Amino acid sequence: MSEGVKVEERMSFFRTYVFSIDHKMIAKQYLAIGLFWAIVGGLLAYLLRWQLAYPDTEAPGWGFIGPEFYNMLVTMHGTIMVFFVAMPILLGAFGNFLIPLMVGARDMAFPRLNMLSVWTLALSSLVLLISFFVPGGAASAGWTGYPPLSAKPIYTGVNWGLNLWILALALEFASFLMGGVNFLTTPINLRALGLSMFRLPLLIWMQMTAAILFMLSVGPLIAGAVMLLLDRVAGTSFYLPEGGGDPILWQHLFWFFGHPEVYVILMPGLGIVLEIFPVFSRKPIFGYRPIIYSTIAAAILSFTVWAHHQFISGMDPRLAMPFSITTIIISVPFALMVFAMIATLWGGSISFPTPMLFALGTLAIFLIGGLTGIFNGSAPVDIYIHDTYFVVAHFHYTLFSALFFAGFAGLYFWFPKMFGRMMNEALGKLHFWLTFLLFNAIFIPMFLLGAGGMMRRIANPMQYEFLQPLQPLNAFATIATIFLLLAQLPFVVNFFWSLFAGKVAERNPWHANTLEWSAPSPPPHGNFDTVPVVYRGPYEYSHPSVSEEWLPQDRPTMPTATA
Amino acid sequence: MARERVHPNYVGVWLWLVALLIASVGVTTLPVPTGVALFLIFGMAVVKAVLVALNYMHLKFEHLLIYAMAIVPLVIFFVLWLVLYPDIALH
Amino acid sequence: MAQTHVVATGAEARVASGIATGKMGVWWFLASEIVLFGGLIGAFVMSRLGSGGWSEMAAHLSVPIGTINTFVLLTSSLTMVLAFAAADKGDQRGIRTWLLLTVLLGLTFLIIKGFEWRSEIGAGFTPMASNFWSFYYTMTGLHGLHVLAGVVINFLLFLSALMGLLRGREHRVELAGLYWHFVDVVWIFLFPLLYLSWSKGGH
Amino acid sequence: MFRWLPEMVSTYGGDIDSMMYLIYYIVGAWFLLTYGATALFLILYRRREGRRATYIEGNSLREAAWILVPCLIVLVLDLWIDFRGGEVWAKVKGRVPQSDLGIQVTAKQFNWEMLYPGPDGKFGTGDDLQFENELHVPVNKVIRVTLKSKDVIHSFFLPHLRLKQDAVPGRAIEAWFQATKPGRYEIPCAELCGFGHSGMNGFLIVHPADEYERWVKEHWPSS
Repeated sequence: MSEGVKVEERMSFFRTYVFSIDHKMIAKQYLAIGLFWAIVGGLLAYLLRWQLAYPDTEAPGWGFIGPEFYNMLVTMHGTIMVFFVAMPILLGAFGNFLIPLMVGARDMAFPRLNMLSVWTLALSSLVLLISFFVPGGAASAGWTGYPPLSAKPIYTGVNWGLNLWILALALEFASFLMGGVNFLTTPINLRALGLSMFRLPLLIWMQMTAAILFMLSVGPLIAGAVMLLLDRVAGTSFYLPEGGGDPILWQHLFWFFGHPEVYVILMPGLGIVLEIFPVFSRKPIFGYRPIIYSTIAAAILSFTVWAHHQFISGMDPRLAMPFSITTIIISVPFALMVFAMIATLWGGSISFPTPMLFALGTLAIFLIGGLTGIFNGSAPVDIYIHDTYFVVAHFHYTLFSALFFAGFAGLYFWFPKMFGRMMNEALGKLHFWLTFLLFNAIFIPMFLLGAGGMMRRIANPMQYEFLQPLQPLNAFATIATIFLLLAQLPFVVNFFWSLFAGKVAERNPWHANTLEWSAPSPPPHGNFDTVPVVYRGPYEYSHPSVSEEWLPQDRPTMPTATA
Repeated sequence: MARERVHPNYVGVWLWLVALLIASVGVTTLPVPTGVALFLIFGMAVVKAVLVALNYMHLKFEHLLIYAMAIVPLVIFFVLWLVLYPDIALH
Repeated sequence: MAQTHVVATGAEARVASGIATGKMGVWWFLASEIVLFGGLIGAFVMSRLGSGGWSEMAAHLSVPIGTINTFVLLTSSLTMVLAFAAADKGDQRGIRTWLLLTVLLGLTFLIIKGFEWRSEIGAGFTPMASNFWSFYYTMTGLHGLHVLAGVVINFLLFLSALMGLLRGREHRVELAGLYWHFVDVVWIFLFPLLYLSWSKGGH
Repeated sequence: MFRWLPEMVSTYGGDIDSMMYLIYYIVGAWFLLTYGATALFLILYRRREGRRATYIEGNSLREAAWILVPCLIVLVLDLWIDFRGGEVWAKVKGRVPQSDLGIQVTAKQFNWEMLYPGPDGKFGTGDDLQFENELHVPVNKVIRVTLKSKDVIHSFFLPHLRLKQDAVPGRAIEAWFQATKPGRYEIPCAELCGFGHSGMNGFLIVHPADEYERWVKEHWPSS
């Protein structure tokens, strides 16, 4: 086993911070891109909520919104949150930072490819940013970009904005394809000695599953996006019926990717929770192997559920029930993960620092998201609630939990490892409780609005008699949105204050077992003093044979190592 | 890296590929029903692809994981075909 | 502002699965490419089954030119794999010769394809002429871009072999080869799909 | 939650609503169980001095049964929902029953065009009559709607009748309903269709039998 020659080398500013090939710096670059877009996405959410609560009035700090601009707001809010916040933060930042550290590697398998992938995302972000400022404004055909609406400029009045939207997405896909190659090859090949696949932390399993799902589902959409772009700029008719095309084709290509994409975001989020629960329960995760098997089962099933987005799209109605069955059955593997999380708490010794609160918040929110998914998955119920706020509330409960609750949990948890300092607990707890309560204050009303029949993507609910009595719910959700955005201020303050003035972190401040905690905080380029050797699984907490409550994977003390 | 590697007869494989190419073009001139012709043409395409994959991409000598990486994607896009068929081809 | 780093040169030292790291990376990439072309071909096949008149349009494609081009690409796969065999033996001269031949054959394919496109567009069969032609240009175009990328990669490898930079890194020829053969396999299916399945009527 | 549903006025709406309630009670029970267990464990097993967590891995079948058995129950309930759902789906979206009146609804940016075949019951004849955004139907009759679109995808939504169906350009999609109560109900578009999507709204006017006769007489005096 070659450990590699360590060379002390002075790196220029550019090689250190800009064109770095160090996976940790690349992770921070992803984090920066993701947080930047999170702010933009949040501001868009504020504007679109304002329009819904107080239609056609001046939004404070902005001005008049109106239906055309509103369509752009919802389109870009969705695009940004899914592709430019969730993926960069959950995969780009956490995946990049943690995969090499958790598998005991000095870097990713292909560091230069890794650098190329983050810079491709930066280019993609630039293209998306430019699309806001071209004549006609940014894309406004929904984040799903259904043709014919998206296929001809005259239907939306948006010309270059939508072309650039397609280009930005294509670059984003290219970026994460490159990332995916690293995410898969690194854990498979660069694992430390003794770290078998069934000793890998669950987060690594989740990141690998996410990468596989992404890489094996995005291809048809890339081809489909090329066809959409040709329809727009070259005058072809892939999706235009007047030229012999079929709009439904796009929906299949989109959702064939789009649904696995949901799990691409969800899996790393759940993985973070599965890492944090054992640490603060001081107990092994309950059912390590069953969780892995159900992750694999969910991944396989996720390729067979996509048409549940199309129950009423004019798709052959005989396809509905098979997809309804697979969709509802995919609840079983996720139910297992949730039960395993709850069972981990049983008999534990649970403490509640900020990361654990956010992890518990993820569980609580995701549970509601999962349970309400059963309504959407049932084809007859979907007839009524499809394209209503019920769906909006449902997917915010799943994706917001994975992205923000799990994302914050991960950030508070690994901040000491990333930046070498602890975050402030009081501000963190304030941040959690405000976020948790306000999130529910926004989205519980949306379930009710959805039950009341309020359609998605309408700019003015007051135009409909049957929705007018529901308007107070819209106003309530909007006010809660404003407060939720303000509730992120404690986090921003905490983040920057801790970055420079937080308590200096030791190597293993949470007394956790996985390999990243045996590296210095923050780890230097090359990560470990010596490449670790692994003796056991990742969750050996409160093991009866040792007096401490934790037992790191790389500590050789125990005479009989448990597998 | 293992130096001892088996190299199949690459030129022989190429001869097979060219022969199959000529044969598949030849099928179009045969007086057989469309279904049979299509079956033969695409059957020969599959054989050609398998020959290239097994010999030139030396899948023959690869780890099981590499096989999986080649075959699982085929299964996945086939699922897509299966659903596109009633919805796009038959609508 | 500069920082001191501990630089790891042994990052690729461990190969836990027994599969060379570079090869595994290329295969993961190819796995995603398989789904890409599989999806595109699926869209084409299903659209073709769902609409009429495509056979008459496909009949305008030149089977002899298509056959020659297929032959060129199959042969380039042979030269590529011979470059790999040379690389395996550390035969630098062999690597250079076979890589150059592969590059030239790849270019030949692209040039023939270019002339084919030009004559088709000249005859009024533009990408907008009908959905068959839209698919035809998209599929051959996307494949052509892959060929172009392969030609560039192989040419860069050839240059580095010429400068003696490939010594000790011969496995890169194998990696480029995997990609090149994959592009060949895609064409093996595109050729009958576009050129051959019209002649017997069909749809 | 479902007391927020709009008033239900169709024959199959009750089936859809009862599916919602079935799922509501099932997931409601799971919600209480999981939240209850989590809250209980958080209180019972909070960190206290001198107490150490129990070392349980949950990998053996005996231990894992604590999560596997609930999963089995989830599966059984899932299949129950699926089979009940299959029947309701077939009723609403399966074969259209023998209809009393066929109407062609063509969506365009941003209106619904309702085309009546007239007394001869055939489209494309001289007595066809088109109404903008107004769909007049008799109560308690099976109405067959053929959905088309002139430009982009729209979605024909009858919230009070629990019907939704996309109108896709290039396709003619069949849908049906049978209203059970006279009245005036809205027909919003439920699929983003451009800047006028919000406010694209039509009306379904369900007439009692005699009133519908009068409406027909008024528009087709010759019949």
